[in-house]
Amino acid sequence: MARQVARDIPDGAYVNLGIGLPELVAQYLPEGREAIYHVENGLLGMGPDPAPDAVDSELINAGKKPVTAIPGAAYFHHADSFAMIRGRHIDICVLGAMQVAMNGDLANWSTGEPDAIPAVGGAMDLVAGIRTIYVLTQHTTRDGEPKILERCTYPLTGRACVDRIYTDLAVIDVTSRGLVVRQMAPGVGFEEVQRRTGAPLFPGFAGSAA
Amino acid sequence: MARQVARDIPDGAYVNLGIGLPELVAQYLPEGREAIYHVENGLLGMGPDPAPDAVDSELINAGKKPVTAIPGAAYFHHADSFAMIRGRHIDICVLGAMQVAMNGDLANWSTGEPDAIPAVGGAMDLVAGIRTIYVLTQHTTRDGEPKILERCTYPLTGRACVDRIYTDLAVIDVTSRGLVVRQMAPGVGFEEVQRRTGAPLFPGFAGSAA
Amino acid sequence: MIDKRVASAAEAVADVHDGATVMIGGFGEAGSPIELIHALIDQGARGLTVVSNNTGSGDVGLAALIKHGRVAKVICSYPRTANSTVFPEMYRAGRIELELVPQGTLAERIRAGGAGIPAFYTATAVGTVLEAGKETRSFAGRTCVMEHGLTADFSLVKARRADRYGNLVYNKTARNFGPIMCTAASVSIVQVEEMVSPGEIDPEVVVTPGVFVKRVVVVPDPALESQWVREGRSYP
Amino acid sequence: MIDKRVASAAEAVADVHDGATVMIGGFGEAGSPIELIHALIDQGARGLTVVSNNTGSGDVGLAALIKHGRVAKVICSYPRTANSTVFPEMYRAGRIELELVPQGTLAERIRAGGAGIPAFYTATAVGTVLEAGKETRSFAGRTCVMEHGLTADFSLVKARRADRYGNLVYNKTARNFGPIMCTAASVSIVQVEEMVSPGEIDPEVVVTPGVFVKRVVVVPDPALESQWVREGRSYP
Repeated sequence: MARQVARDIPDGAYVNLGIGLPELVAQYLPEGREAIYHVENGLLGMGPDPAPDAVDSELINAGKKPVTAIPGAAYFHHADSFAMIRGRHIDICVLGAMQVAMNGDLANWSTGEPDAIPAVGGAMDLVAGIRTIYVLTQHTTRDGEPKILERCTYPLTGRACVDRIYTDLAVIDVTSRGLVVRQMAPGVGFEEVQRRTGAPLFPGFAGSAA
Repeated sequence: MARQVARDIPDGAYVNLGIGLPELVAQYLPEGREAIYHVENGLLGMGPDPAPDAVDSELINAGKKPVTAIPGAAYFHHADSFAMIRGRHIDICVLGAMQVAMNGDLANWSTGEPDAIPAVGGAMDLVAGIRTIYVLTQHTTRDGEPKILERCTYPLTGRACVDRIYTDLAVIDVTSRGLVVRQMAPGVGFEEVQRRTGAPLFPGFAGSAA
Repeated sequence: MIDKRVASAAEAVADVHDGATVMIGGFGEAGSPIELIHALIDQGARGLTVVSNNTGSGDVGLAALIKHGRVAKVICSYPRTANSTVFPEMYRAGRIELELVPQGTLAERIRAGGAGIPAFYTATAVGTVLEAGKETRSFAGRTCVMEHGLTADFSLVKARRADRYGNLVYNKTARNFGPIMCTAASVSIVQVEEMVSPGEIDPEVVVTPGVFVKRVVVVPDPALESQWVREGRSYP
Repeated sequence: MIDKRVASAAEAVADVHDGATVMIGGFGEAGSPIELIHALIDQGARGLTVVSNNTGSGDVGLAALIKHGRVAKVICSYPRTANSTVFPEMYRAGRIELELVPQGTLAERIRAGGAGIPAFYTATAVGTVLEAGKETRSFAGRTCVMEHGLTADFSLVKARRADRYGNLVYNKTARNFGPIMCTAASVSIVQVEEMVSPGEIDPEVVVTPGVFVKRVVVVPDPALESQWVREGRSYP
């Protein structure tokens, strides 16, 4: 999945990778392409994971894991960092999701349960400020419930913000005519993807009649 | 006059000096005091005038004259510089004036004549953002007209912003009960100051009965 | 002569009053001014409103300040992290108030407070529960919410190096909220690992100009929050 | 590979279209990207809206761009300076429009534009003629005016040094409007005296991170506007 996302990142893109699965994308960028990774807690130019003996507790990513900085990186404070996000300077954001709706609504910060500790971090800033939002997620919950729905039931992170969804089953575009399946995992058929999705899908992959 | 202003700058103050007469204040700061001079085009810690062979066209003040930077100075961009001003971080501003009204209104940017080229620079930001505004000016115009008036006739820089006026004749405080003369130049009497002022004055200098 | 150094963390926070609003720097432990927070615990001020991105971890630093019942309210973007149990328990027990703010809006509100901007508009949080109760307005067809600048009585910040004027440089991503919090507090208090002479920090590379800093205290070898948590230590 | 270098100033400004909004850095001649402005004169785009603190001096640089009739409107805080005759003449003749903005409001509007803030409130200009036509609103008893963020199609900026990613450092008070103008334009074009390899600019001292820069052109020995004016030169 992460490899699939990486293939869709063009040369020269500025990219913000969310916590969790999306962190894996950087390592799969195809040879010959260069992307610059933005870390919202104040780094442009995140490099590969540090060697165990090169960990610096003051050089971390948004998930608070140690990272490195490439030659040509820059550090800056939080307001400048979010000015990059909110001022539409970052090209692509790859985020995890709890739920995605067929109109591109995203819920990825809270289940809304009464005793949950609400914690939003930078998610709402990312989806409001970055033009291209890719969601990278398992197609269903651990219990097999669909995460892609007609409407989100959890509190939203942002409205109509998701452009494309990458799951273990398929790559799905959010379009004005609905959710369009662009690609499926090896051995997976359209029917199966539809069965495990809580919203209508349209076939739109190469060779289909859509 | 500039010496008089300098005497009223406390140790440790952050001070912005306007173009013209106010620029002279820095050189009269009494021994043993340290003030930090803010230059709104991006320097905190202006030093003495440069030697002729040390002039740098990229190190200038708001009047576009070459200056120097002290050890411990800092450069920054224009938004950060005016954040210092508008966020109330600079303690004292010393400005020139075309007119000052008895309520502290200041006019120092335009005569309002129809063919004048309007040019405001940072004056409105300075008077809106800095708590203590000192005006340093000749008491009257070159034609002998009073500059201290009941009401300004020129377009305002800011309303009720001036705290104290330093002229060649007197030091005058703007107070809730009106203009109070705190001090007069050697050989100058209260009557003379009043005669050359376009608004009522009150005596308030040491030893007066006010 | 201007000299913003104070002798100890205790002296630096001595005048924090009950009910004060205190901004506390850091993103997780990176940039968290742990010695200043511990001095504030010792000092005893109560009923604080704390502005900080997180709520601390384990039983040290910001988590310990909260655990000791000193904090009435937090303004925060992410009040739970790995090893954070203090805030969740207090919050569920209704013993602490939370104002949840998106991280970028939090940063911009602090920056605005320091820059004399009372309010601004942003598209962040539009159409979400965090829009509730806020004015909205459309600009060029885009709905935005109005957000207010944030200021504080004190800020506690960690930096790498200072001079006596209070000019600061930071270390890597520990910079995070420090520079903006210094601008937004009436009294900003900074712990640094090292003092240098004026001029040793090149004027071109100063991150926080001294005008934004009131007090500097040297803590040459600051504690690592994560290490204390691993070791099961608590404060005091 | 990311490489923002372009071969010449002419190439850098080739796509500036008629009617474009162009931010031009500099405070007087300090930071004025004179070679980029001259390339824009050669390029020929007309009907420009120029955002710049001043309007140039003599008959070179920004003043020459205006003199050649390329500028329909300036958004500016101080459109006259010593040796500036071009703008005053055109303005009196009604041949150029002026939007006069207080310098701090101009800077904040550019910063807001770059940071995705469509509008903000400030106390500057309240009670003056520059308040006219603007919404006002009171915050904590203080009247403020609403000001809008400024963005541009292009910005022309001068910096000291860059790497291929577009990371920039500036020289002294020539920094002025450069960093914020880079953030507020769709295409920011920067002339630098020197290119260095990635990493040669310490990540701690980068002033403009490369994400804000689209094109960099090297002008090793830029002209000094004041010297050209003294010598009575004009451009072209």
